[in-house]
Amino acid sequence: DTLKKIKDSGSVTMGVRESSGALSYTLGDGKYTGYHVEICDKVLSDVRKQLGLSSLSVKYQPVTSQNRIPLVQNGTVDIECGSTTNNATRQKDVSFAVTTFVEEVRIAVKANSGITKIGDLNGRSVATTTGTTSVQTLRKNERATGVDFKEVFGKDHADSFLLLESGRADAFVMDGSLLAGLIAKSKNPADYKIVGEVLSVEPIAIMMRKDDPAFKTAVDNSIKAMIKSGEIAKLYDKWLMQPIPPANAKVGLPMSDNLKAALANPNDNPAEAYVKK
Amino acid sequence: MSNFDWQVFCKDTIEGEVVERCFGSGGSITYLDWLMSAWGWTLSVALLALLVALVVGSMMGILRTLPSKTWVLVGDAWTELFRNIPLLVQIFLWYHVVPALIPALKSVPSFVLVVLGLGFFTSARIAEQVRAGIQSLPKGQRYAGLAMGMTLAQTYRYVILPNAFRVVIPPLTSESMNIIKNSSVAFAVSIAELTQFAMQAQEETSRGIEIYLAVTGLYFASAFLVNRIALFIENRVRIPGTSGASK
Amino acid sequence: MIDIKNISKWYGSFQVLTDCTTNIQKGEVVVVCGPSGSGKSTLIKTVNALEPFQKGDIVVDGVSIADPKTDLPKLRSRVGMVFQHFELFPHLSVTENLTLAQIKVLGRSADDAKTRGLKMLERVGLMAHKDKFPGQLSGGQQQRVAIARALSMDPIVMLFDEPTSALDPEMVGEVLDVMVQLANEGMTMMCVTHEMGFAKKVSNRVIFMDAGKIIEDCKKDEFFGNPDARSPRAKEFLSKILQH
Amino acid sequence: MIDIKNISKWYGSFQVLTDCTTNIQKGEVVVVCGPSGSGKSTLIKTVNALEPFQKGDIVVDGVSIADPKTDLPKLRSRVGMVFQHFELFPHLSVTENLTLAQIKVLGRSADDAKTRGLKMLERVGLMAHKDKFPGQLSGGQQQRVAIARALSMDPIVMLFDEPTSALDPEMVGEVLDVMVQLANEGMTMMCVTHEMGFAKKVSNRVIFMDAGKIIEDCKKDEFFGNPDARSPRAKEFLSKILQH
Amino acid sequence: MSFDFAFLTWDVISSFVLKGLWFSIQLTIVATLGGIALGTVLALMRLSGKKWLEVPAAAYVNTLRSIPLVMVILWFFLLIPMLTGRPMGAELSAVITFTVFEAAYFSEIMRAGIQSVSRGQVNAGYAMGMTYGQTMKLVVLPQAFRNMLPVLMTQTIILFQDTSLVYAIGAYDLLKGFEVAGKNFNRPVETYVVAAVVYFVICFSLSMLVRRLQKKIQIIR
Ligand SMILES: Nc1ncnc2c1ncn2[C@@H]1O[C@H](COP(=O)(O)OP(=O)(O)OP(=O)(O)O)[C@@H](O)[C@H]1O
Ligand SMILES: Nc1ncnc2c1ncn2[C@@H]1O[C@H](COP(=O)(O)OP(=O)(O)OP(=O)(O)O)[C@@H](O)[C@H]1O
Ligand SMILES: [Mg+2]
Ligand SMILES: [Mg+2]
Repeated sequence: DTLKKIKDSGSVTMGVRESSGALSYTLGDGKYTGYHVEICDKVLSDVRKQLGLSSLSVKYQPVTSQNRIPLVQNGTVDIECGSTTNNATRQKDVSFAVTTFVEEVRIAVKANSGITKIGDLNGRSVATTTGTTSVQTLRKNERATGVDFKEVFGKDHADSFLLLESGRADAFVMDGSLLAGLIAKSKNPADYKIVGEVLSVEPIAIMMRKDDPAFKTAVDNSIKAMIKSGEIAKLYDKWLMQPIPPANAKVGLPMSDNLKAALANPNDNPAEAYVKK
Repeated sequence: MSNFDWQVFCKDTIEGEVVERCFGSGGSITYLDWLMSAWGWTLSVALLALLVALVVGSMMGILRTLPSKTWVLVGDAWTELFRNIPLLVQIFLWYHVVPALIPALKSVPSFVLVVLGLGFFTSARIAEQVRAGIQSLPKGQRYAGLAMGMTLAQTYRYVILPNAFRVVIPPLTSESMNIIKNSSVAFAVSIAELTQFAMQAQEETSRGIEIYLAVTGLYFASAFLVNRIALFIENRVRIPGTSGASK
Repeated sequence: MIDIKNISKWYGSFQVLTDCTTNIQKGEVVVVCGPSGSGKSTLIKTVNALEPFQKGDIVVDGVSIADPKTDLPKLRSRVGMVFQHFELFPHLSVTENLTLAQIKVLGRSADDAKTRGLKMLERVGLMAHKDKFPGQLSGGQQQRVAIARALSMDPIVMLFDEPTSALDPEMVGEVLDVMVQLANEGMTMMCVTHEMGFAKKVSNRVIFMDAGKIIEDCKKDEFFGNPDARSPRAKEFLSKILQH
Repeated sequence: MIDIKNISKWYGSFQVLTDCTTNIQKGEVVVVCGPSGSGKSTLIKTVNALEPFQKGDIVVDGVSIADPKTDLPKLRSRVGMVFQHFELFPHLSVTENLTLAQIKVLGRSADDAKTRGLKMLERVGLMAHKDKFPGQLSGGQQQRVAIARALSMDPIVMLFDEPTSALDPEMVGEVLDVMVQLANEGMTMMCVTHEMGFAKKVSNRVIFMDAGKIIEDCKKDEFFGNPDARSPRAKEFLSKILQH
Repeated sequence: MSFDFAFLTWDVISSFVLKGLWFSIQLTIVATLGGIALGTVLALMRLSGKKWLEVPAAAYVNTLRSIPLVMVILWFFLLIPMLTGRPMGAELSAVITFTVFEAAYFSEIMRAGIQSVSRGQVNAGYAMGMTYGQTMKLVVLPQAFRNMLPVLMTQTIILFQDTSLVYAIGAYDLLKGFEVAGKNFNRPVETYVVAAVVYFVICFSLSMLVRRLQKKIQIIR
């Protein structure tokens, strides 16, 4: 199991993302940082104390949305600190720590486009990113509301945003934090705004191997302690409200009610549990 | 973990429920439907791009063998430009940068752009093969054509090209197989082809292994198909009395 | 018929031909010989403008080659040429090889071209092979087809560039036979060849080249009959090639 | 020295050699001739086991080639061979060409090999070119280096496969001169060649092949001096190749 | 749309791009050398005339040449650890995959190279008493290698461009360096333009080098 592996080897591999908004990203030169990365750093130092190790070397393994689950499964990555949605399908393969972030899928549009809700998208083109759950969300919404729009897929978020920026798409549907981050870093943040209803709500959590209750407990306990001490709230403010490197732009996304609820009552419920609310 | 779940292809793409007979009906589609349509996109992109590549590549390759320095330069420049930048970057430039400079291109569908982008990229390689093929012919053949009073154009048309064409079939076969594989970059510009399917479907279903197996299998089958067709053509045009290239 | 006037040619800074002058009358058979690299092939190719030259002029049947207004393809269509490596078109059958240029260049009908081509094929004794492809023929047979192909264009002069040097020794004879016959019928011919037997038998004149220059240009009898009057280079060459 | 006993060889169903038998004594010079494709090259290559055969046996200096226990590389190292296209190693200098096999096969020291190699190079008159690469030499020079290379292995017999047929006519002489000298010094030689002058001058015996069979195998004087006693096929061949 | 290259300071380039460039170069060199070595073995197997060597080598080459490199990369990355039970880093995995994959292409080139050496050269080696191994090592392969050097180099340029496909497993190459910089500053267009220029300069210089080589080789021959 993971705790034993960490103890024996004195090292642990953290899965990180090159570019997942403020949650997990690289500063170049092999340095990774972000809201979830910092939470994980703290969690791992708690784990180190628990195991009685004097030092613990943390290896960063960049992962992509395609390979993160297999990598956790096959043991390459011990703890994934990116921006992975906790859902029921995935829970069959991996397990998640208590929810540390709640993502609300929203719509970003050009400020002068006049679009304010999903209904306005009828006959327009909507961008989203290949390999994300937003594609499914969009598809479900299209079916449910009868709104007919054209989907264009970017190969990554920057690409999708570029579709919006260059006018190839009229809207960009994606996780709110990512949208806020992209807008903040864009050449003219005032040109864009996030509008409309929340299309879906997804708990984002730190991911670990399945069937390793000892490790999960250690991680969960560490996070719960941080929630209690208010440290999580501080980190949230640091990463999502204040200017962050490298561009020193503010994401500026206040904590949502959903996240507040999740922190008030720490749990690892999958996304399906949020739909019903 | 190695127990496969092939049922995944029979699932509806919205509800995630297994559908009877695996093909969706009444507007709903299954992953199998989607996979097939993705294959169709892959083949369409690849084949159209191949057409562009063959036409442009042959032209550029021929230019590079002409006696005129100017034409050689044009051919050389084209080849160097398009083969020294990674395909993915070229596609990106076609989609995002070129339209920014030439606004008229903004309304061109991404399918057309990717066909052109992939086609031009491959044309550089084909130009290289065609040039090598023409230059591999004995110089005497060109002299023989001219000595009979044919113009340079006639000599190319009736003597050099028919021979060079046969010489370059094997390398062109590999390029054709490459173009199928390279068509995977089309996902970068929102074409719902196999790679995009693989990335999206494995995200939605978490059955990466099955999805990748199926997609790899289809790529393999497509490349194999192209290979067979090329072999068939090669045998059809084989000249009696020559041993042919496949020795 | 062919008037070569002070031709000089350079490849970059390397001079291949230096001030070559000679003249071939209608009905004459002229043999060109000389060591390898002496410029024989280059000289004969300038005659139908396959190789451009920088200085001098060549007038073929009254048409100047150096004149930029000259229609070179048309001029070439009237000059037959046979190459060392035959250069039949490998993707065309023998008959197609014979008719292609007649149709495309002379504008003859397919039927006329075929009649004419097969007549020439008959003449070189290869009627039986008319539907084969070049790759299916022996070297000697290919070279005879190549001669027939050139003849079917009704040339006013025939150029040969070492027509037998790529052949097996036993096939040399069959090609030389055809050439001897042509010469005897009065065809004007310019032949680069080392077959001194052929030169002795049918040529009127022998030109000897070395290092891009025409060193000897004299009547056959003079060339072979009076070796002592020859330049040292020519004498040495002749001794080498006639020795064994 | 070389005893060829009832050799037959097939390529698939096509029989290249049919029941060939002959015998070469020490010091003998044997010329093999015949039309193209008659199996001359194949026959000579069977002698140093470059071409396997299906029936019969060849005994070279007491060693049977057909015997599976024979160390073929060792046998080949004692038989010198010269090819139509020289086959010098283009990536090695002349000296390296001469020493490579001496060092790697015979295990000689680099110094010994060089001494021996250069001695042979001297003999073919090319000492001045020892540091050049094959591509920088003329065909005749390359072939002479190839002969020196074979000689530097101290062969007990030399095989030649059309050594002059890829050469410009004026270079044929220099190679034949070396071969004549070798023959006069008593080297055992088997030569495929169409140079009838050479055959007349130095050979002891002439073998004539056609369609994979040895048709004539007789003393030189008998072969050239008594054409009427020859088979029709040999007569025809001789007439073709001596005609011009 | 306006371009804004201001964010691309030397600091950004050195921290985002150089690491990727270094990895791409390393990967290219290792995979080229390894691929040529393995490819040569495969080529010799295919030309051995022995069915039990020919068939597996041909199957290997044809299979790998029919599958997109991205898929091969993914398969190796995901499957090898499952088979060996030991995880493997993205970089190591990329090196192994590229070597194994490029070997298929290099083997085709080496096969053509070996066939470009005339049968007569092989016979000459044998006739001097060399064994098969000596003939290959001393006569055929040096020439095959020389004849094919330009083609090998061209394939290496392609390989250098293809290193960008390691994005699929999260390894960090030159293009990835540009992309990440572009994303974290949200300036994808500008970074792609710069990437195109950088790739062009590197690959074009290499292909000029190939031409020089080609001319040199032609003179030696
Ligand atoms: N394209 C070229 N570029 C540079 N030099 C050339 C070119 N073609 C021929 N030469 C050189 O010009 C000289 C004359 O060549 P040419 O082919 O006319 O000789 P040749 O007398 O026909 O010789 P051979 O008997 O070998 O056919 C040679 O030294 C040759 O190397
Ligand atoms: N590898 C092969 N496979 C099949 N047939 C072959 C092969 N090599 C040679 N042959 C055939 O064997 C016959 C004899 O060939 P060989 O090379 O011994 O003839 P040769 O007398 O040396 O002719 P040449 O004078 O042209 O060199 C020819 O008909 C040839 O086509
Ligand atoms: Mg010549
Ligand atoms: Mg032979």
